[in-house]
Amino acid sequence: MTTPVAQYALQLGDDALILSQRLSEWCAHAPELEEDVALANLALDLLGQARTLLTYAGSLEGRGRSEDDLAFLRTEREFRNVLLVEQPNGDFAMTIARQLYFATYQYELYAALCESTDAELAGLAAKAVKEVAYHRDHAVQWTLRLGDGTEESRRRMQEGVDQLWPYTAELFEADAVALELAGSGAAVDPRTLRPAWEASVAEVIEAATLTMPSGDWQPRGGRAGKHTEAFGLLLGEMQALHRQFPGAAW
Amino acid sequence: MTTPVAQYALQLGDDALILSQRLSEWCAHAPELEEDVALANLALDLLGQARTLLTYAGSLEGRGRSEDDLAFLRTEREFRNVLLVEQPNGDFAMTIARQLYFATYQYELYAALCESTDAELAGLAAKAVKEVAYHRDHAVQWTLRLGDGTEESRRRMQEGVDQLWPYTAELFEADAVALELAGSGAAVDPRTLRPAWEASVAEVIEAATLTMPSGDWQPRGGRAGKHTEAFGLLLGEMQALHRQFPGAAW
Amino acid sequence: MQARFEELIAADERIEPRDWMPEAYRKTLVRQIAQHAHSEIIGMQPEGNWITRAPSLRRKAILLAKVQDEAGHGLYLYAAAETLGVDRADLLDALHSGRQKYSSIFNYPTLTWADIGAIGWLVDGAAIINQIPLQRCSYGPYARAMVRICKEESFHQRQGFELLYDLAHGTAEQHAMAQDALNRWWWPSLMMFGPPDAESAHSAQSMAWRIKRHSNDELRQRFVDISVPQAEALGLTIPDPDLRWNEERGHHDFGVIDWTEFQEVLAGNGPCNRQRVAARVRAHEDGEWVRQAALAYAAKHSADGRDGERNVAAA
Amino acid sequence: MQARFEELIAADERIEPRDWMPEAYRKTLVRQIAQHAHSEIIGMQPEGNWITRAPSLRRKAILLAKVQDEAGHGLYLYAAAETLGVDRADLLDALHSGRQKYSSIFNYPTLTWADIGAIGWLVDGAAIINQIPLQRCSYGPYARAMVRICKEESFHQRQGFELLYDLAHGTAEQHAMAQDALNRWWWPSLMMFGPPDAESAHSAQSMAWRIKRHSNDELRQRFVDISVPQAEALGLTIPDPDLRWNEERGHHDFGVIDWTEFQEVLAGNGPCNRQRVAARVRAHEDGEWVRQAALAYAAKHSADGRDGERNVAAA
Repeated sequence: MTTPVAQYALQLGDDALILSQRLSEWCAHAPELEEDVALANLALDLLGQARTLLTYAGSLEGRGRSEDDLAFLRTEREFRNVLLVEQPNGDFAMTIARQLYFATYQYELYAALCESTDAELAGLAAKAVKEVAYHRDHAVQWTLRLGDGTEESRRRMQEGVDQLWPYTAELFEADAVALELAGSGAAVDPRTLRPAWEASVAEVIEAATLTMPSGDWQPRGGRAGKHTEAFGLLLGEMQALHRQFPGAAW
Repeated sequence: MTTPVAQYALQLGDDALILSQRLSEWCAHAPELEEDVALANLALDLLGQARTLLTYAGSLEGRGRSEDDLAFLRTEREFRNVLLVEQPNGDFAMTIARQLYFATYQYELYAALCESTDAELAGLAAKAVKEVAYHRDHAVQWTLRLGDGTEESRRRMQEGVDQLWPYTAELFEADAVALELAGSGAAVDPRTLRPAWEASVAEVIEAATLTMPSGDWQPRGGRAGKHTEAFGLLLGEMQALHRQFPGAAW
Repeated sequence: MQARFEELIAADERIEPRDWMPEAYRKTLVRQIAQHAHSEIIGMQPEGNWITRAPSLRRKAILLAKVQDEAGHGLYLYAAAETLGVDRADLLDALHSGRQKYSSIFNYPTLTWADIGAIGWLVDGAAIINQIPLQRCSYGPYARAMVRICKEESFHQRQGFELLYDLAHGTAEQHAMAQDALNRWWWPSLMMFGPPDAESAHSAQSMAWRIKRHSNDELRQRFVDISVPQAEALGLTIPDPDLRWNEERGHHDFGVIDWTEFQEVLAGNGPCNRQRVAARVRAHEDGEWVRQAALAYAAKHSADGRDGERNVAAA
Repeated sequence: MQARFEELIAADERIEPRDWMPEAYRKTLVRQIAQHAHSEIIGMQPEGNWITRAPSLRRKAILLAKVQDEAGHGLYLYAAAETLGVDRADLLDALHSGRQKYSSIFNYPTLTWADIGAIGWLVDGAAIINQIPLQRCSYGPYARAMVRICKEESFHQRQGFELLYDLAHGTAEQHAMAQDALNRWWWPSLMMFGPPDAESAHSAQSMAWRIKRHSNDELRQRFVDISVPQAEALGLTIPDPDLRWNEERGHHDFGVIDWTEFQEVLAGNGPCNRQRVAARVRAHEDGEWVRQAALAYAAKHSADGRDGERNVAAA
């Protein structure tokens, strides 16, 4: 059986992998060339984190699964990412809203995880927290520009933060795996990240002259492999070629 | 090795299969409920034709491949459909333009193929020509309504017939397979279908108060398995689930 | 008039559009038929999600035909509602703005191919049990629409069962997929019969008017009793540890339903409520120019009358 | 001024933005640098087509990084063009309206994963051969941009070769996929060096100005000579029956190029010309509101000056 750390690494790895996949869909379609560079850069950082985490998860579970086995040969129901990262790109404002929520969360998470008693996780976090600090900054700057830009951009940015807001609750849910590991100091109890996250997001939304979203709909299920319908299509595309040639090396 | 009739059946079968796939993407998104019914109906007819043709091709080639093996386990480069049928749906006018061109062609083709010396092909054609007569009529009526409807619908319908026009040349290209079989009376020489097709399409376009498209760009390659980039994504989605469970029966 | 209406009801005869009827009766029917019609068209979405990925051409054809039937059912039902003096455009508007509901079951996502089987077997199965008595509903046009719909739904239900049967008897992975679908769809299917009788708001009056003929709990019990042997035949386990045959009652006892979840989904907080309505509204808005064009064309060609044939086509 | 310019050219020194230059020299450079920049950004499309489907995470990372580099090259090159007094927005407009070209090679589709390897090996390979001499181009900013670009392109070229090598030495299906890619990309790659010297419109003047240093046919020959042993190492066959070593010339002879195809693609009739430009225009139009927002934000926050930091961020 798989260990709690393997499961935890899989959760974080899937978050990074799926968000990277979504961001890479922007390739050659960004609003300006600088953003083609920036979005690819975010996708690359996340992909790097995903590779480290999936490789680590595979080594711990002891079934000989590589990062590619985990990425390309699991089914929809076996992925453990939160629903937020699989949400479709929408327009640029929607993508930025997703980045603002997720990068702020990931920054708090990795900052705390630097102190993990698990040396691998601590090492990954120490490296990734620097990358994610940039991701957060990128999202913050664009949230400000779009929120406090034109009438149209404000409307779109408000729509983005509103529509994705419900999916943020899941980021801070403590499942059995996280709780067990938090007890031993290997993982972070996600609930402890919420105050700093919320303060940080609220500050940006206010500075962007936007209204803080609310509402009590809190969809969840990603950590248990219950995803949204859009996820199956994303996965089908991601895995299509790999599955077309079973057993081939690339 | 595969026989010319098997190759010919594969060409026609792939045309029907891929157009059916495109039409089924409209499901639950049509402009009105009647069109949800109508487009599903077109997709179903084409799927039925595809199944007959692929099954026949599989039986002739003698490698034991079923309709599903042919549909789900070939790669992009092995599909023989014309480029027209794989073109993305676009808006409703684009879909109607594709239908107008293709159903008019398929009607002429099947009408002629009723006389095929190959009993299977003749039998299929006799059944399918009635279905396709309805497809053509459906496309004609909508071309008239959109062309001679509002200013916006006229603009979109003109754009539809213009954009897809180049892809019609390939419908009437005689490849080695068709030529060989036309000689023996088993198939139809595609070139002979063009005059009736063009007269019919021109009449509809004129009645719809639209301008007949022109231009000398004539992309081709579908019959040789050189498709457009959109095709690989279509195929990836169509085959995703089947390939996810190698060897399973459904 | 009132007397005549009550006479017809008492004699178990049909009320027809030309007959006088109490305003409350008319409103109840409009609400119920519209909700039923909306359910058919929203129901196309979770199943439509898998048409492009169906794993065999035979299954693709079956699913496509099924979804087409649902669009057809939507058409009959809107037509039945229109005999009560409302029109489809207004009903759609009520759906889009959230003033009218559709069956909550369609707010759950189809996560795997097995869900297509589970919807056919359980959701259509529950729908049939709800709908069979409606074939004898006091309002004629609705009763007649239900005859045709029930026939097609039975067909869909058998196809769903057969799909699941093949999965449950396929590879270990396919079996697990089938069981997982049953796990996710079982409880929501039980909720399809509505709140417990004690809390059902509209039931008593609907029973008196012969719109409804059995209570929610009665129908739910029938569904459980029918489904238990079917699950056995499939080789799947119903996810309810309290499920057991009660010799005394001659029925299966079953566990307590989580009505909080039901209320949440009903209140708009199910996994897909927002996506379903948004997709519907988008389709409607994207189609606006097409509908306008058809109207403009029809108007032109009936006004000058010079082209009778085209006229007919555009009608 | 003219004399000073010619002196610098003759001494093989660099012309810098502050230096006087003949108008025709400036125009030639703008045209060439812009075309080069456009090629980088249009070139992102055929490769971008496979990022979401890359068959391993390592290959996905490599491809993503490569496409990112191309966007970066586009940025340097537009910046180099801007030193000649034009601006990026106008150049993009010329691309979108078809007044300026990009390399015709990107009008071919990427049909399989092997095409990603073939583009790296052959297309980047040909580009490098074209570009190495440009590192010594007489115009300073362009020459310096080329130094960095060539370095990265060499890296991409090796990665493409390695990708194809693994395919060619993989399963039979993978090998066939690699061979098929070579079959489709070989001739279009040879056409990347432009028309034969006898018909090359701009070459003579560009050589005199030291913008260009070798003729099209010279560079094409160099490419063939380099590629032949590489194809052998891959275990793939170049699709040219006339290809053979000519001892006397010390070069490979090769078959006749189908210039009709080249002219067709150049005239806009390649397989993907319409799609490439349409996708580019769509991205630009869809991004309009974003660019407007950034401008509006920057204007607000530089006008009132109360928030220097945000200002910087929005620059």
